Amino acid sequence: MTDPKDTPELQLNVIDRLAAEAFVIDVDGFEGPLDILLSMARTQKVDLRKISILDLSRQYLRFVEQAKELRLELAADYLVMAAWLAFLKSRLLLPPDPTEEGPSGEDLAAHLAFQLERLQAMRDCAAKLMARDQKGRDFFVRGILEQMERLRKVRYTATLIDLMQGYARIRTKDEFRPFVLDRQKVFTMEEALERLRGMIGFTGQWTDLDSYMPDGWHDDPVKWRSATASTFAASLELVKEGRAEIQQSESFAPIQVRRRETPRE
Amino acid sequence: MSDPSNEGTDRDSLFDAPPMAEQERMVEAILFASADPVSVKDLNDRMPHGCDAAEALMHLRKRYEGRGVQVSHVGDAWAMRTASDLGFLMQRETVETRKLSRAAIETLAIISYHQPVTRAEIEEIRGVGVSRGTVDQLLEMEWIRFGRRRMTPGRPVTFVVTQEFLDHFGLESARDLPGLAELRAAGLLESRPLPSGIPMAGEGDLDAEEEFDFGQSELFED
Amino acid sequence: MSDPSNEGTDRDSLFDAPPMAEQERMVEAILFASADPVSVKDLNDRMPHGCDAAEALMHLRKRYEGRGVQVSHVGDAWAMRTASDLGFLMQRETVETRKLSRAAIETLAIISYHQPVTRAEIEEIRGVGVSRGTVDQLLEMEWIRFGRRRMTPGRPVTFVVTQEFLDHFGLESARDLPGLAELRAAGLLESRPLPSGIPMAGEGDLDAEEEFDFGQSELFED
Repeated sequence: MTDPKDTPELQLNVIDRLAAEAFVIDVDGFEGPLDILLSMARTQKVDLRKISILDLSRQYLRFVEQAKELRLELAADYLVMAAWLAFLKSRLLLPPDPTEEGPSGEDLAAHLAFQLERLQAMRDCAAKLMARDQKGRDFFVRGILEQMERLRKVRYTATLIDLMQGYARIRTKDEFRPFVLDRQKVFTMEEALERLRGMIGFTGQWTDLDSYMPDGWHDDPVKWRSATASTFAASLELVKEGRAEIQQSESFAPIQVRRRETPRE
Repeated sequence: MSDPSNEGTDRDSLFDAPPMAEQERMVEAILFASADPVSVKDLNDRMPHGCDAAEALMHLRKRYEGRGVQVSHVGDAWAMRTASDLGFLMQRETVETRKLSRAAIETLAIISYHQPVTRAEIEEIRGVGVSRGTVDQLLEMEWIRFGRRRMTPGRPVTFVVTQEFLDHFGLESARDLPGLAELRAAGLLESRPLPSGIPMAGEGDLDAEEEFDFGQSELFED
Repeated sequence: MSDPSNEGTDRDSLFDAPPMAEQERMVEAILFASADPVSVKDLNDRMPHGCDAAEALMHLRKRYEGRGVQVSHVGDAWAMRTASDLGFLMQRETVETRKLSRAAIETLAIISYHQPVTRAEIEEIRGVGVSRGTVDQLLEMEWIRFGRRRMTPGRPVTFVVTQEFLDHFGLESARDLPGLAELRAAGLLESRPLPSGIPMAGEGDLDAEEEFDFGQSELFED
């Protein structure tokens, strides 16, 4: 509705616009260019080819002017028709030029008459259609529907491969070791954190992280990996808490930690 | 099994089809139980092998002549519907249908009488643009559907009416639309192109309109 | 208006009730279109003044005797229903092929490799319980049947595979099933060494799934 293409004079408020449109619709009953022509042609009660196209155009253009004040989109639609009429008028008024190609004014008027007649016929048909007996209004469908019962029969199937794979699965089950975390070789993050928290308070100097590792966890590579990982993670946690600082001089160099002098709150 | 090529085959002779009276009962039961029209093919599929639903239907239709319930032909299917002269008894069953706009009614009439018809053709006949909303509403009501694309430049889609449309308006087929023959005889269903050399309502402006805001013009229609 | 006190009043004489044949049509249409059974009182309320729905109903009922549709008494109301002997027309059978569950395949595999085998033995080999449903399903499919009872305490029944099973899997006899060595050679039996002790993604998942799907019942049922 508030299309930016609207010209300023059309920036009426909504209520005004609705009222204006209501006026167009209710009072005039016009809905489109053919409609206007149709009603005008009907009121003149003459063959379109014989009516004064000049008069018709004048009336029509007056309506367009009126419509324009209310709504540009409507008028724009009608301008096509206006151009059409102006063209038609010129063809009818000027003596036919034998050298000029294209349809004569007579042809155009005849076509216009055809269009109008066809539209009127369709409107009559629409009315006849809607006047027919309608389902749900004049005749009715069965009220109690018996649902088509769907008997879903499931047929199970299996292939020889399924069978053999199934058997193989059972027979090889014993070879699988159930997954149990070997806690013995795991130094948990909680343990590392606890250990580090207790020890960091004493270290104001940069100290290799490695030295915080628990005793006896250096020899077994599995235990060493686990302890290294958890101690490193614990050190990061302390940094996050603002209780420690961490540094590494270069890639793969030893990681060093120290107590933070003034813990951040 | 109205297809004669199917008759007398070994397969048919293996099973005796039920007597026609029984087949009629079956068709009666199936049509009775369904709110939607059922095609002859569906009937035959559901009935025992060797049945001739088409023939049973003819018997059934005759039996229900003048009754409170009618066997009606809808497109290529059949349905049972109450006789329309008894509609006054059914206030309780009356379905409130959405009121169609004048634009929608006219568009529907044009599609039913001119089908298959493209949107541009509908606009040419009506002289104004056809809003997407109007077409959508008719599609949603399942009164129209997309037909084949027209084999012209741009391959535009066409619209045709549906079985639901026929069912709703109690039509056996689109050929039974009121006044169709007269309209055809009067040449009013022909697509008569505008003599060349002049702007056409349906062509220039309306397409542009569709581009930016479809159907503004229709806001005026009702 | 079967109530005699209503008859002969001034009001009745003002309007002639429709002929009985017409009343019958009305009852027919109402019963057809109604979503629920309709009582005689409701019928009378809906039909024009002076109608006798009860009588019309009796005529209608007689008319539909032996037809594919019946006028039947439902509680204290009336409805039309398809004849019960035609119920088969209201069913559509669809056959769906589904893969046998893992529990069923494993049970079947054990039976085929170890037949005759008792349920306890199957459970021992599988390491989990075998639900009654699984065994019933295989019995119903006629892929297994009961064999001889084992001459052990409790005389448990054994299971063996059927000819139907052999036909389905294209086997001459159960002895033709490939042995473990052949399965291994065919790559069907990987002895998966798992150095890290971590379960394979697929294996673990499937077990969990089975637990959920079938295992539940299997754990509780037996």
